[in-house]
Amino acid sequence: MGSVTVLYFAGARDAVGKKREVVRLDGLSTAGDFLDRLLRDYPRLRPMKATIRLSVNQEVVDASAPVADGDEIGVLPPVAGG
Amino acid sequence: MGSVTVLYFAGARDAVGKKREVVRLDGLSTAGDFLDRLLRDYPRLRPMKATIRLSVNQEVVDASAPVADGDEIGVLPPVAGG
Amino acid sequence: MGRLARSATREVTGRDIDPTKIMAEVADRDAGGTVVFIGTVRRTSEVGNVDAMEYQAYAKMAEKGLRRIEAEVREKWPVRQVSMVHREGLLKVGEVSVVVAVSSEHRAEAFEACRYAIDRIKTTLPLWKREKIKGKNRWVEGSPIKK
Amino acid sequence: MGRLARSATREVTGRDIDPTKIMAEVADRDAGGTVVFIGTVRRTSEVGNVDAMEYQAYAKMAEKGLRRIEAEVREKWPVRQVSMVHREGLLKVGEVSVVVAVSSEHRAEAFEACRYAIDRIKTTLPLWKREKIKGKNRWVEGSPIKK
Repeated sequence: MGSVTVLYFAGARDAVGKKREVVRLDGLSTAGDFLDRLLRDYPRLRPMKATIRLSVNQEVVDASAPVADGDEIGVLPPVAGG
Repeated sequence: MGSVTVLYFAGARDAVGKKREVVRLDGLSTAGDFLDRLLRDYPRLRPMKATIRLSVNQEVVDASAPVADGDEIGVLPPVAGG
Repeated sequence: MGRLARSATREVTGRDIDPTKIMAEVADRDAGGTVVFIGTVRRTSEVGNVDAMEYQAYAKMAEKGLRRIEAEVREKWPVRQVSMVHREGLLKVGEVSVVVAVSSEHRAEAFEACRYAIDRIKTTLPLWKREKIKGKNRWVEGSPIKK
Repeated sequence: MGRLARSATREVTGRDIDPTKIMAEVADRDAGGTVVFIGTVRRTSEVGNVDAMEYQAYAKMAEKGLRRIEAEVREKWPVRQVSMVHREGLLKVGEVSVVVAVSSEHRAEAFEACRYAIDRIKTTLPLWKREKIKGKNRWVEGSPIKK
């Protein structure tokens, strides 16, 4: 079991309508699977599917990266700092 | 006839022992000939022969450049600003 | 913090940035050259004149990223001091959004390291900006975040 | 002066240089990036620790050269503002010998133009420096001045 804290930024924050939430893992164990669930739960995120990246505990991860109870997950649209 | 003002800098100033002087052209008409005369008049300049450059009226010139009455000539050792 | 100098800034801030302060932080008696990059909000964008720019940051991750970028810089070049700061919040045209300062013995490394750092800030840090134009908001198009 | 901005500095000075002033001169609402190079007297030289550095300049020619370098920069890159100043006289370790500031719409040009300008200052301007080490003087070896 377990749960993670999800932080939404920029266009993803607008699409989801919240800055953060706590989400139960329900057996999901990789970042890729977790993103698929977010896309299923939030249809307005789907247009960003190709360009969104996830961070786990403030590190950008690949789809195969593990997610575990207590992790902080960032939902990151294309960046444009500076 | 005519004369030019000659300005000496850095190691050339040390070698010649003066900052500036007025020199009669005595028929010399190119920067190259003028430099040869300086090297003849100031033996201590000779070790710098290969690396010294002249400016005429604040522009670096080649040996063939004309010099004329009233010009300001700079005697410029290798530069190292910054 | 290893080789990171203690007095240098590596932060995301909601307050005005003073480039002079960041520059002063990299002063070093063994440095012959210092290069400073200052990013400012530009009046013109692709779609018109900007009224303001809102910067959003995942601050905790961005600050980790600044420390990582400093470590990368020190891995690549023998620089003396590095200091970096990025704004968040609402900025007017002309205001400073980011400053990177690098000092080193010789200028070539300072130029290369400073440019590398700002390039990495723009491509690997979780930072976003939204143009305010005639009452409308538009996220500036960026690229997927890189590692 | 054509396209040269009137408020910018392009001079050789015997007074302390304030990098903040030079940086402020290139502020521009259409600039997104500003790059500033600051040269300072380094403690260490090839032959030991420096007590001071004496800068000598052919000021009239060097100031002409700064204007030429600005024109070259504007020929090569679409920069917004350029400001440059070089010291003469006796400087202590850590003191500022030269500042070049360039603002432009995008950062790539500002980096390239600033680096070009300082490279040209070092190779094409009549400037010399003499290290003071343990009471001895030594002209720093340079290269024949280039056009």
